[in-house]
Amino acid sequence: MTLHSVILVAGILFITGFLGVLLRRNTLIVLMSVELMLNAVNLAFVGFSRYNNTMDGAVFVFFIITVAAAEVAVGLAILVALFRRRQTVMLDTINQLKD
Amino acid sequence: MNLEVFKVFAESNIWSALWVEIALVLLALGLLVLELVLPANAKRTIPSVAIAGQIILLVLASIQLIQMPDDCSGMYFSQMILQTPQSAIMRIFFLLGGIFVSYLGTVYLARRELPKMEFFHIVLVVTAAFMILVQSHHFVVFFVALETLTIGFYVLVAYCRTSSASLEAGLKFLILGGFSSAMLLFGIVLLYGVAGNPLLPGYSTDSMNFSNLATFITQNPTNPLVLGGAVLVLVGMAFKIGVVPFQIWVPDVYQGAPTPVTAFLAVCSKAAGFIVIINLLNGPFLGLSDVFIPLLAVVAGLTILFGNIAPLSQRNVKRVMGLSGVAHAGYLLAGVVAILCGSAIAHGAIIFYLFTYLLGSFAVFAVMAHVSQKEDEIQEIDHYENFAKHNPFLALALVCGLGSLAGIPPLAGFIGKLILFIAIFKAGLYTLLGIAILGVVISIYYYFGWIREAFFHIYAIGERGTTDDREQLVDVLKPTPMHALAIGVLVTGILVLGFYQGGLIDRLFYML
Amino acid sequence: MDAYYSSFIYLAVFVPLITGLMLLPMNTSAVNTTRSIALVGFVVPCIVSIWFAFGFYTSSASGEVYQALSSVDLGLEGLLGISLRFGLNGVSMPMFLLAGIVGLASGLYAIATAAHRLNLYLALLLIMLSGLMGTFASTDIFFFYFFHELALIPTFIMIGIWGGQGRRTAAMEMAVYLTLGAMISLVGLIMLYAQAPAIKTFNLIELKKYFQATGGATVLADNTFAMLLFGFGILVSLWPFHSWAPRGYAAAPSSAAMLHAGVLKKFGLYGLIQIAAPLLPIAGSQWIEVLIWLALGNIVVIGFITMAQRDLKLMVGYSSVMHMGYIFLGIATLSVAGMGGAILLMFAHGLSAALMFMLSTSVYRRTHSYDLNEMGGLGQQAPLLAGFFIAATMANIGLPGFANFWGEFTIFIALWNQYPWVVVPAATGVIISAVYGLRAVANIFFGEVSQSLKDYSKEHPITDIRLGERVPAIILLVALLAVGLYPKWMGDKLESALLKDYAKPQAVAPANVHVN
Amino acid sequence: MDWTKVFLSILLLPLVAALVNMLFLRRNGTTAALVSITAAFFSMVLAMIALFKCTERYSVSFPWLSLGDFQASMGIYYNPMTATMLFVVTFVGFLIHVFSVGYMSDDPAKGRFFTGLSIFMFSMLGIVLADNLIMMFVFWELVGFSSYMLIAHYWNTEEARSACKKAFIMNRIGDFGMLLGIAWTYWHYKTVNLQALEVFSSQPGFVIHGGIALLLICGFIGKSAQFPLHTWLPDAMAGPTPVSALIHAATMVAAGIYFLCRIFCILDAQTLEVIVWLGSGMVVYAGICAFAQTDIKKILAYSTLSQLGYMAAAVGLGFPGLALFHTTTHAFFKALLFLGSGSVIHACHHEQDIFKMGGLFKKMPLTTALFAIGTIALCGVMFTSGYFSKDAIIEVAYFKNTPVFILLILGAFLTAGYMGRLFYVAFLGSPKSQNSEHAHESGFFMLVSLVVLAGMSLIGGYTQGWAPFARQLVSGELDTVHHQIVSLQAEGLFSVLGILPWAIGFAIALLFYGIGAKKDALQNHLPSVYSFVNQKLWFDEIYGFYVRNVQQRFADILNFCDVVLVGGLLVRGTAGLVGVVGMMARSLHVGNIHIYVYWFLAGLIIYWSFAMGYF
Repeated sequence: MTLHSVILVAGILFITGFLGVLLRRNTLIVLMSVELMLNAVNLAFVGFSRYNNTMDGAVFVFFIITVAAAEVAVGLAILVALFRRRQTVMLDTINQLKD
Repeated sequence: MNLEVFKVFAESNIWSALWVEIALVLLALGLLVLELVLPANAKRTIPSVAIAGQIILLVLASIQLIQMPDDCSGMYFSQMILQTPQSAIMRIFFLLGGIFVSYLGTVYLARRELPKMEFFHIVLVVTAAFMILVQSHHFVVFFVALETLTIGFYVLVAYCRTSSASLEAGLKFLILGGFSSAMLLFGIVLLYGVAGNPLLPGYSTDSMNFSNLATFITQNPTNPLVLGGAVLVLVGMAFKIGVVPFQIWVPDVYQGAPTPVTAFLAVCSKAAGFIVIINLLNGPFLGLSDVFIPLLAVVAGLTILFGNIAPLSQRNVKRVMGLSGVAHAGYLLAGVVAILCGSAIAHGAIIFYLFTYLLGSFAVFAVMAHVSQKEDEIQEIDHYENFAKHNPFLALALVCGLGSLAGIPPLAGFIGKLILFIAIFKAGLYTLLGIAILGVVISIYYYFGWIREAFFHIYAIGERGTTDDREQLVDVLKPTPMHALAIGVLVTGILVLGFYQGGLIDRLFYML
Repeated sequence: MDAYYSSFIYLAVFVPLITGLMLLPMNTSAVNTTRSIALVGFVVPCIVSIWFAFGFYTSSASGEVYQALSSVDLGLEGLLGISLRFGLNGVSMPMFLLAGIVGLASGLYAIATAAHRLNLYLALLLIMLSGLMGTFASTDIFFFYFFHELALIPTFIMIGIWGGQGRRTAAMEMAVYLTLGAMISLVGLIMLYAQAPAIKTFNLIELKKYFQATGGATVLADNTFAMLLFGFGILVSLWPFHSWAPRGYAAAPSSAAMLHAGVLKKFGLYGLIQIAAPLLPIAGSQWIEVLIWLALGNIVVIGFITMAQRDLKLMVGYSSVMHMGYIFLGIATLSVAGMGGAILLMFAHGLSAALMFMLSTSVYRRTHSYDLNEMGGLGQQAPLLAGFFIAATMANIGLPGFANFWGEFTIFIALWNQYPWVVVPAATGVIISAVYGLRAVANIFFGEVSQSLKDYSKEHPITDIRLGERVPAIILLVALLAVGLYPKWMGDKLESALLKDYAKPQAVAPANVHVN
Repeated sequence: MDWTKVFLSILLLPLVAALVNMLFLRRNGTTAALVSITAAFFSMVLAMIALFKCTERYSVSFPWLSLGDFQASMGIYYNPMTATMLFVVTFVGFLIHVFSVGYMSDDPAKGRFFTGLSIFMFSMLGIVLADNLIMMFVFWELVGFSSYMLIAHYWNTEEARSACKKAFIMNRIGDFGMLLGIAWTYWHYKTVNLQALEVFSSQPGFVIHGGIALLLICGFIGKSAQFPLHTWLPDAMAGPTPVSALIHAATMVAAGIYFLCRIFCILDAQTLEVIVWLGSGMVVYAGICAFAQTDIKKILAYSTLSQLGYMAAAVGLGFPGLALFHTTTHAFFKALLFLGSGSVIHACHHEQDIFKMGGLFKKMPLTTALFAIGTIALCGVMFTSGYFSKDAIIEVAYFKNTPVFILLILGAFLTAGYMGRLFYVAFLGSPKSQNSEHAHESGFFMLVSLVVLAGMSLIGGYTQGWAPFARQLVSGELDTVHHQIVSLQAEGLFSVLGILPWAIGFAIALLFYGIGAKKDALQNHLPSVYSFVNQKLWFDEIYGFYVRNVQQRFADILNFCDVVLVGGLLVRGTAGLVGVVGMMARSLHVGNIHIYVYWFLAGLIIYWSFAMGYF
């Protein structure tokens, strides 16, 4: 595996996540897509870390994983609370705040 | 890597350098403990403890700042933390912000059945994260601090669990924030990867350190990965400070968030964002100035125009404040461009502007917190009809705050704008200055419209017309003595800084 | 001695401010206390300014035209060269005096009115007065601007709260429009500052020395002058940037209109005379042609528009816009005589415009109408008011004996030397202003009592002018006559200051300026 | 004797009186009258002392305003002209003050009236004494103002309301030209001092600038009510009669002539030509117009216009001394006529229509006799003062300009015609109304002034009796005229012409109108001629049309443009446009996260392409 293929996969993952956020209507899936983007970054970090022969990229991955977990936790909590109020998790319907 | 290296690293871990942040976090933890141990009727004191603790820290930090020699920069924690006079000054700034947010929190929570302690806890943690963020000299610390405060903000924005608006704002902020974090991270990883590439000149093994990155980028300014990474980082930060076109989320989130959180977002988050942008653009990305100056100049101009034009017909004051915050971000960004163009005073001007912005914004948000009804997101300008008649003191604070934000002499905001505009002029950004002037003029309309609503209905002169004696539409929370004190401090600060800038100016412009 | 005298300037600037701030938390029912405190705030600047004008200020033989200089660093000196600098010269002295006198007159008038929330009303007026005194006493071009804004903001609020019909829109229009003008002139001032990097100061005296030594025939100087000209022009209602003025004044409560139209509006003109023209004479001469055309617009176009007004207050407002044209023409000469005439006319117009605004409100109180066509015969019930009104009108249309005459006359003479063809349309203004001024007098006071006045006076018996209106009117009239009868005492001080700024040979004016 | 103090006292005494009256005596009319009369009296005494004692030209000047190139001063320039006019103004003024005590006895606003008179005296004396054009202009405007205030004395009447305005504005139009003229003089001749101008003009190589002269005489045209600004004078009769006598007959309107004489040295030939034709045209025009008037004061007003025409013609023909001579005699007899008419009006309870009077010679014989003296003096009957002054002017015209000569003779004829008409209808015959039936002789104050003035009207023309200094003014010119006439051998002609016009005029008037006519014969027999004359060549109509339909329309259109285009479209339109953009910007916040993500995508692409240099 060369660096290029690693980065290519990471890029594809990132774009997949990006498109997921852009196109999916279910908030859960959108959250998952954001996680996918973060994981793409993780992959790239590891790849670069390996290729550059430095450790800090690999260490950074742990921070990202932690942060992503926290983010998802908060996200899900909000989502649950919102679902209780609105009975829906569809993004298109969550537009009370506008104009 | 041998042990010697780690020893050197360990020796740079001077924990006392971070005493304010540590104290803040300890205070936050202390609040948790208090919540557990205090009897139910004594829990009312928790906010006071939070505020008192912060005030003590503010005093101590101020003493440290005053006694600090002019050349006091230092790197700690394996060059991950860079302390400069700027970071010392920003500590004061964030502590002030934390104190006023806590104060606004007491006003806000007084009317609502919501958990009390957690709010102050998170505010303290986020405040500490702000401080770390502006001291960070390495992308790891940078990212961790940034995410700490961002996640804290997700919670705070959605703090009012009973309100679907608050939750919706939290969700929007979370998705968009997560999205932008991902972009920021992708930028970081690109920079990390390319700057650690041993095939390129100026590469470094510690390529996430800002100094090393700066060296590298100066030598490879046209590398597409460098450009792509820098742009992605910039986009991530542009989201935080809300400049065109990443300003679009601002009004929605500001409207839905509880008023104290809106203030926190508007003031501290924006300030931290700008300091980081300055650190980045003036540090690692200095080699890309040729690319970024025109880009940021255009963005700043558009931001000023958008931020001032969009609130013209807006009736919801929280959205008005959000959009006006966008406009202020535009002025500040113009100041950032001025720094890049070599204006000597622009840096100090931005920080001074941030201070005046803090005072003005908090004065307005304080009034808003008192006016806010059960539905916090519905705060219309109409609620301010006859406001001055029934609440002269709050009305005074409102006038001072809005006037300062609008940049009207003799209030602090005017001095801030003046120095900033001189800096922009000296940097030769004439078009940008023209747009900024135009923006100020347009902004008079909505700021003044708000004042008009509060004042103009009430006392018609006996000469013609009749006295308009309508009652106020909404029920305004009367300020307690402590609240009045806080508002008084803000108003005094606005007025004093308008007339006398001595101490702050000296610290700002001779230390930076 | 400067320190001793300058302490009185501080007194004149800050006593109104402090008394104004003291009034803010006053109880609305403590009317008498409110009035006494306010009276102190109005009287002190007036006494100081009169004392300065007569007692202390004599044209100095040593050649130093500024007196009572002082400087206090408020934090920006090291960074930007901004300090609170006060001082007076022959140009600022008349303006300082004007502010003191009109301040006292409008203050007395306001004290006598029965406005709701009198304490707030008087407090705003006092803050305005403080700003005015500060503007004209500042020798720092930043504080010159700063104090102007300090005076400007209360105007909007006063119009908004106590104004008449259309006050909300008028206040808003005025606020936005004048902020535009103020911001443009602020940029102009910053540009001035930036052109003298060697001295890095907002100190006017230093800047004058610097600019006179170095000259400044650059594109930047040219643009600076344009910024100042149009920025100030908006603030002074230079045609066609005037539309805020009549509407704003029509809605303004009388004391605010008196101070704004009388004194505050002179800020821009004063800025041109004291700052823009002496510092940038060459750039100035490039813009003269434009200025002359616009000033003629003020005189002729606005003059005719004034004739078309049927509402007394709009008429007074437009006429105040019209008279700005003469002053601009005086400035356009860039000569000692023209500038001196401009200052004299500014002084005179300040007093007479204030008087006109005050008296038109007095008329309204008695007739409850501003409609000139509906009025008539008021002179029978209120002969003294008629007398004052006629005197004010005569002052306004430049009758000799009132200070206005010397201003206009000097300007015409000075203008003839350089642009004789401009004097012809400009002088038609003396006819135009007579036409509308006398028509107003005739319609309001002369003739038979009109039907609507009869109807109104059945329920509200008409009284002649009261003491609270008489005293301010007399103050203003005496000041007008003092300069009108013997202008030399003011003229000598003016000349000594102007000669220093404008004594250079006229060769700086390019020969290719043709206006006809 | 310190003449500066004397002249200053003459000038300032009335001002002091005016101030005292204005400040303290507004409600105490009788005392106010006393103060004003005292001031006028002492002014007169001092003027007389000066007339006889001060036999040198005298000048003094005080700097008044100095601003760079602009130097204004106030000063006194005393020469024979000044001496004569000082005497005339103070003397006639004093008598009219005395007359007013009687005439205004029942007026509630006496205080205001006497204040006005004193201000007028001050202003007029300022014109007379002025040593430079700027000072003259100052007082020039001030007399305009006092005239305005005095015309507006009966301010509740509609006539006064429009007349005072008209007088002031017409004067202002004249002053407009004068102002330009002064400005031009200032820079062209480098001085506005009258004495300096005289000195310069006598130096060789001095060229008079015609444009300046033409502009300066605008002041004269306005003040002396010459064509085309003459319409204000008849209307000004709305003021009290003493005012008409003092201001609109004897002194103020003559100030225009005085001004021409003062600046005679800088009037060029063409300008003089203009003045001649203006004057002689007015002589005939006003004479004709007088025939259609029924108001006694308006007849006298047109007569004043006509006489001013004579004076103007004299100046235009190059004989300023004669013009001032006629000014002097005219002041006496015209003041007499006006005061006589005032006496009549007062007696007839403010009835001014001559066709409602009649038979007054029985009720008020003394007034009638004095009025008759005034009439014959005006018509230039032999050996009255008018004869000397008017004939001298006609003689000048004879040898200088024949058409003018014919016009002036015609004028003399017309004068006798309308004065005859006035006298026959108003004084002779039988009373034609209640008011005239109950007429009674006037009181002491009024009659004493009339008597004195009648005396002066009779003897004022004998220049041999004048003070020697003042006579210098006329004696030289009279001698010149005499020599010319002698050399042309026209003495015989003039002995006839001295009688013929007025004799024919009186006779025709007698024949045509008859004694004590009840109706206007001209109106009855020749209605078309009457109405033509009554239209006065439509000047009022033309001016009225201009004001209403041209000036006011133009003003309204400009106002409309200002409100709609500048205030509306430009200012509020811009604001509205920004507001619309604001609403559009506001509507971008649709609230949908997907849309916001698209914004982010767009932003990313834009930033990136900017960074890559695609823009």
